[in-house]
Amino acid sequence: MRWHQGLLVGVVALTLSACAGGQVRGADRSPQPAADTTAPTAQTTQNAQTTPAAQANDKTFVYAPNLDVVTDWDPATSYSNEIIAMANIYESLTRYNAQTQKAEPKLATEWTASADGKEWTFKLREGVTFHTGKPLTAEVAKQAIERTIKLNGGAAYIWAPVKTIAAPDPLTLTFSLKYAAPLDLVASSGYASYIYDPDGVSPDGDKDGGSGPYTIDQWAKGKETELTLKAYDGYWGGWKPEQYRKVAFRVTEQVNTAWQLLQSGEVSFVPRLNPQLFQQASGTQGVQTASTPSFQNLLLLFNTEKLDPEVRQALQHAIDYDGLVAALKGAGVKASGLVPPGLLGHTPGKEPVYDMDKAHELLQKRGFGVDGTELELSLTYAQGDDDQKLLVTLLTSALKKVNVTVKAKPMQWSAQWDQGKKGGQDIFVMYWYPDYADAYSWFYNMFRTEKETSFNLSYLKDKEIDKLIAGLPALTAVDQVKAHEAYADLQRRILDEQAAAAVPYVQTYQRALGADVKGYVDNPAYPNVVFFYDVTSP
Amino acid sequence: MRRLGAFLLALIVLASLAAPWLAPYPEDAVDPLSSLLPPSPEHWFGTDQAGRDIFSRVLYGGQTSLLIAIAVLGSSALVGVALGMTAGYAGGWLRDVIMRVTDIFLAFPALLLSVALAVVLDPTVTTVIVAIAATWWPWYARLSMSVAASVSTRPYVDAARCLGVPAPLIVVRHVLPNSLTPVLVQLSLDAGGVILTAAALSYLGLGAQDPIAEWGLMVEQGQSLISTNWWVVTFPGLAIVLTAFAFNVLGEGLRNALDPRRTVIK
Amino acid sequence: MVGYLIRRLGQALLVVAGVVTLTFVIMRLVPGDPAVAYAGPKATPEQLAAARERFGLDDPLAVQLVAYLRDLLTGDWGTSLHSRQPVLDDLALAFPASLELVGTALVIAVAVGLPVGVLAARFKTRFPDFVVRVGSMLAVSFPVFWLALAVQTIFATGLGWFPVAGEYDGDLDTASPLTLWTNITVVDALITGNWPILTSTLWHLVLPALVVAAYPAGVIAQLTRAALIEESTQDHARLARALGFRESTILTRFSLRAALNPVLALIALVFAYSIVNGFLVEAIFNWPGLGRYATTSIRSHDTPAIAGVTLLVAVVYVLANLVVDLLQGVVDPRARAR
Amino acid sequence: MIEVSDLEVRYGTHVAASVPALTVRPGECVAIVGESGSGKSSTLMALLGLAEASGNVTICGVDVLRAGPRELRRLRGSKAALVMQSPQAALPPTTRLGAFMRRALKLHGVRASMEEAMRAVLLDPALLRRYPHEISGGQAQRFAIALAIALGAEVILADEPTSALDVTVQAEVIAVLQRLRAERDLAVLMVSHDLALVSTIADRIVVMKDGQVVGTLTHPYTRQELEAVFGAQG
Repeated sequence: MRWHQGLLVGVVALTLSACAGGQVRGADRSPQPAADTTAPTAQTTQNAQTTPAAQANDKTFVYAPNLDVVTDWDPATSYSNEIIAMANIYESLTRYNAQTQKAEPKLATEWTASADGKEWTFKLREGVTFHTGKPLTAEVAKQAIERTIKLNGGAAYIWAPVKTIAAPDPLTLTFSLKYAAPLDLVASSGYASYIYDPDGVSPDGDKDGGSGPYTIDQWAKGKETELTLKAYDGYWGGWKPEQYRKVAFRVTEQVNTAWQLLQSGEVSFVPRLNPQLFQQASGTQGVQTASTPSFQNLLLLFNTEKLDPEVRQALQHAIDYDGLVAALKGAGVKASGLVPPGLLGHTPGKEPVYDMDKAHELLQKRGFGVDGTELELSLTYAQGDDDQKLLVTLLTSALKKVNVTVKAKPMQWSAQWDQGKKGGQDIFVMYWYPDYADAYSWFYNMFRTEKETSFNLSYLKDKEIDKLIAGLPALTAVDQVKAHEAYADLQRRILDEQAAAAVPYVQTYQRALGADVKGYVDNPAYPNVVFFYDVTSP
Repeated sequence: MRRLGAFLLALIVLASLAAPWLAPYPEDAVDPLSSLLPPSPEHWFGTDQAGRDIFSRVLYGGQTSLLIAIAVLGSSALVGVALGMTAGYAGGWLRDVIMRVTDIFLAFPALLLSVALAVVLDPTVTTVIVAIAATWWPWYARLSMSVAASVSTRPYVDAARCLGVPAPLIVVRHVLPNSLTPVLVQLSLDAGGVILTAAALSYLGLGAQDPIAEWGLMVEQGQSLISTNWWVVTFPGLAIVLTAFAFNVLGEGLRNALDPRRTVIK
Repeated sequence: MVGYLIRRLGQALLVVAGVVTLTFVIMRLVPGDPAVAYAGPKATPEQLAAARERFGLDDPLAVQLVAYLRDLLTGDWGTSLHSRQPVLDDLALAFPASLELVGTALVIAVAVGLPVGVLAARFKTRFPDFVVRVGSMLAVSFPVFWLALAVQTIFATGLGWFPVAGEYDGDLDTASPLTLWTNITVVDALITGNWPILTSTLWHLVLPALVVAAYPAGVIAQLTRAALIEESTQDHARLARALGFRESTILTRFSLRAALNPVLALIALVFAYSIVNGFLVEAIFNWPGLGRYATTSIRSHDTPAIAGVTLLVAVVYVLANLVVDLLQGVVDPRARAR
Repeated sequence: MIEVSDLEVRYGTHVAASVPALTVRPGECVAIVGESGSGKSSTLMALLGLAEASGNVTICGVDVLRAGPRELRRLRGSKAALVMQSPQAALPPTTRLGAFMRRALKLHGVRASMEEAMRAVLLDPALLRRYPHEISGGQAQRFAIALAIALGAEVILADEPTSALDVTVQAEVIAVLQRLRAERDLAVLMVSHDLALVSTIADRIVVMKDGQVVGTLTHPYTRQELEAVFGAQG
């Protein structure tokens, strides 16, 4: 009996000592003065005016993402969900404005491009310092972009047109390009366009090399409150009392749980609710909603090698566009062409039509249809995505009426993409969103001939279309009117003539916020990002 | 107790088998305009997001669940008893090998192995059956092995051996009949567990896929609507509880009737 | 006894090795390129090739398996493709919270299941027995994910008696920071006397732990009842009766300890089962355990991570069995003679 | 002192045994003999009120079949003691022998020296620290007897006490039983199927077949009497 107890006690002691030592989770780690964390409670804010040194507003903005936030802390290679934090820690030369469809000044105050769109000069903002204390100079900016290009991770390809970068004086940055490209748009990208102090970059998130309004306070991977940010006092934009000085990311997988937390005021922002909850939210006291069209649309790519043109056109007419958008209850808006609204190249008036008779007529031309031979189509879509499941359900039951059976297979992205690269399906259902606010991304990635298939999953091989796509960057940089005509022409060829794809809807973001959040503007160029610096709370 | 279980189960089996006639709407009648209607005389259990009648789908879902339960229990009992018999009767190194393999599968958390398998084979009802059977047969192997081992030491089995009766014949004629009772009891007890695991798999999106009516899947689809349209998630969930409960009650009753003395750990 | 223990450890290692190989092979048969989980959904062909090269994904299966097993022994459980951290670090971060949830659930399950089982055995075939049998059968019939949803909607959102989600109130991280020793919040809070976090965590723990405890409580009650009834028909119970002992004394003093044997074995089994059950509950209650990590790994079919999670649960199952073996020796002298 | 008259032991509707009359006076040893299933064990259990029965049974002045549960509990153990067939199985496996005896003594409020009781049955008191599975069958049976004596039982009901033991150990147990019966004037009622053993120690033998008493032999038995009763069945 004795040695049993000995063994048990030994085991317990072992596990205790083996685990993490006395590392304090809640306390601050960066050299902030202690006073900062023990912020005074709400009632003292009234007399904040009398004691300017006291904390203006210690309310925390709580963002409830449904996925883990941070996968990669390096601003050069970061390419996933952490954009919702990075966009507030780091800044780029420019920021895209969806209303004006133009890139606007941020770290660069102004910029000029040569006539041929190959020489660009940016004037940098004065008085900007990184969180590491180092001031912003053209030399540091040059180093940052060159490091991003060298690492070639994430969306580094956006700098492909750049030949050389120069820093003639501390506040001037010049680029010379291999071919004309809209560098102001490229510089506004959500990924790989940050200007940072390379010395501040650290993979485990204890410090950052950003110049943005917030800096990292606490990162506890895998915990419910995974990440907290705090205001950077030295920010060039300065601080006003009603702005949020602290931000917390509280990961909530279940949309229903997020909705409860929002109602109880424990959370200030939920990026996506399902349509039913969104409807209820608009009528709930203490909650406000914001619905904005995004730059993400749903695409059905038809296998141009296996399916006859008439069949592809029939499929375009067999989608119940209005029924789908109705069932989505606001989560999507009918698309017109390949390019979502808010981007140069969006052509209104190309809304597709649901017409089963025409579809049947087209099918009969190829010997299919009710009295023809039965047509079987294989379709792959994203597993676990309710909206895509809804589309597939509607399409399957519609095509059943015209003797076309759809074998739909939900798959995880890596498996679906792998099968797609080998031409394994007739219809490939997926979302697409650009890395920076430029319609070029759809055409370059999905409809340009590729030797080794990557995203051209309709396997389109059309010389004319390739030539038009190649000309787009130059036109966008130099002559936007001509660029618009080129986009319209391309969409006519791809959608009408080749019928290589169908675009059922553009996803609309359905955000829900606490009633006390003021001034929130949803910028579709930066998916799911809230610019905490631009919102206020009374 | 047993009568309650038998009655409940008969009710569920009948309702599911008669689904095509009983159900007011076809299984996958999609009607986007009447999506998410509350329970009403036309739709006793209301409709789901795609406008399908939940009452009909719960009935059809019964068919899926029973199919899965029977297929899983049948196949795993078959494999398990066969392996268990050979191990129990043969003994020696063969027994050890089989037992070690059984231990490995037993150590494997049932749901995780099912999930791993379901990820490999694309998600359909057959995947669910294969995935769960792969984690369920070890129970029957271990059970029938212990029974077979004890039965094969009985004198009349030795006598048959002395007469030169070939081993397989002995196993089939003597060892098997005596081992069936505990296995049968265990089968009825496990049915509830299989239905829960199948529902969990579909809930994770790795089991049956739309438009097949499967209770676990329906709960998953209705889950995010719980505060706006409560009925979408409630009725399939209740169906699972009721069926699992019926199986458990029947199993308990069977165990007491057939095998009062043996307490079998599942 | 020591010889017996070494043999058991040998068997356990064999089982764990078998589980690892099985998982790894199954995962590698999965269609689709695991490199995508690392390089990102929109990675360029070169980035994918680089990722495949880095993780040796192009080598033949056998080579990868051998490499994986060799690394395993040196404590390198591979790098998770989707979190880009060593798998062991991810597990060390996330597992304690799952342990906390399942551990509490089991404590509740035993605290409820055992006495209820004894009660049912004591009043065999009378009303309390009937109530316990129906109740325990109901408890094992609930799909845990559905029960979690129902309990959350009724008691947290509806009545507001308990918090909706999370491990403890968010603002406590700054108000009263927690020093980490074992990464298990309740234990750390207890050790460092951090009462605000302790009470808040316990308060958040109630609903999820009760949901996870339903199945084990049911089976423990059923088995305790059956084992006790069987014990009470043994000769020694008859002798005790003949010696004038009262029925309840016989049950609690003599039969219970003997009946604990099968119950202990069941607890080890149900422990591993409940961890996986816990995964489903964690998602609904926002519990920062292994569930989120497991489901994300499965969705992005991140082989090393899934193999790591499975291995961890298998090791826990084997360890639980070993601990139970030791406990059985303590509880029942007959077991010690084995 | 045991007095039984027109006893009928029933399991539900089936009558397991019926005994018209049986008395065992202090110091006397009576044996009930018959094949298994002849109802002898049920009879023994009925005497302690542990089986459904009608008729009347008085042990040490207590009318067993009509006594209340508390009175019965006081009778069992302190007045009438049971010795069972399989010694190890008859003792709670997870309790040490000494602890079990101490609890039994406390239950009946008897202050007796456990060591003395052990020595009376020729057992080393150190065995009290052992668990039931750590002693032999013979020792366990003698411990049961020691338990009875320690509690001051006047009547001992033994249900096939030696059939599970091998011959040499049987002799020891019987010798102890005989000695204590003489010293303490105990009334012993023994159930067995071993005629040879029984005929050496029993004053009277009651023979039962299919639940009925078919004959009673008193010591010394002649061969004829034995054959007359058993020979007849062939």
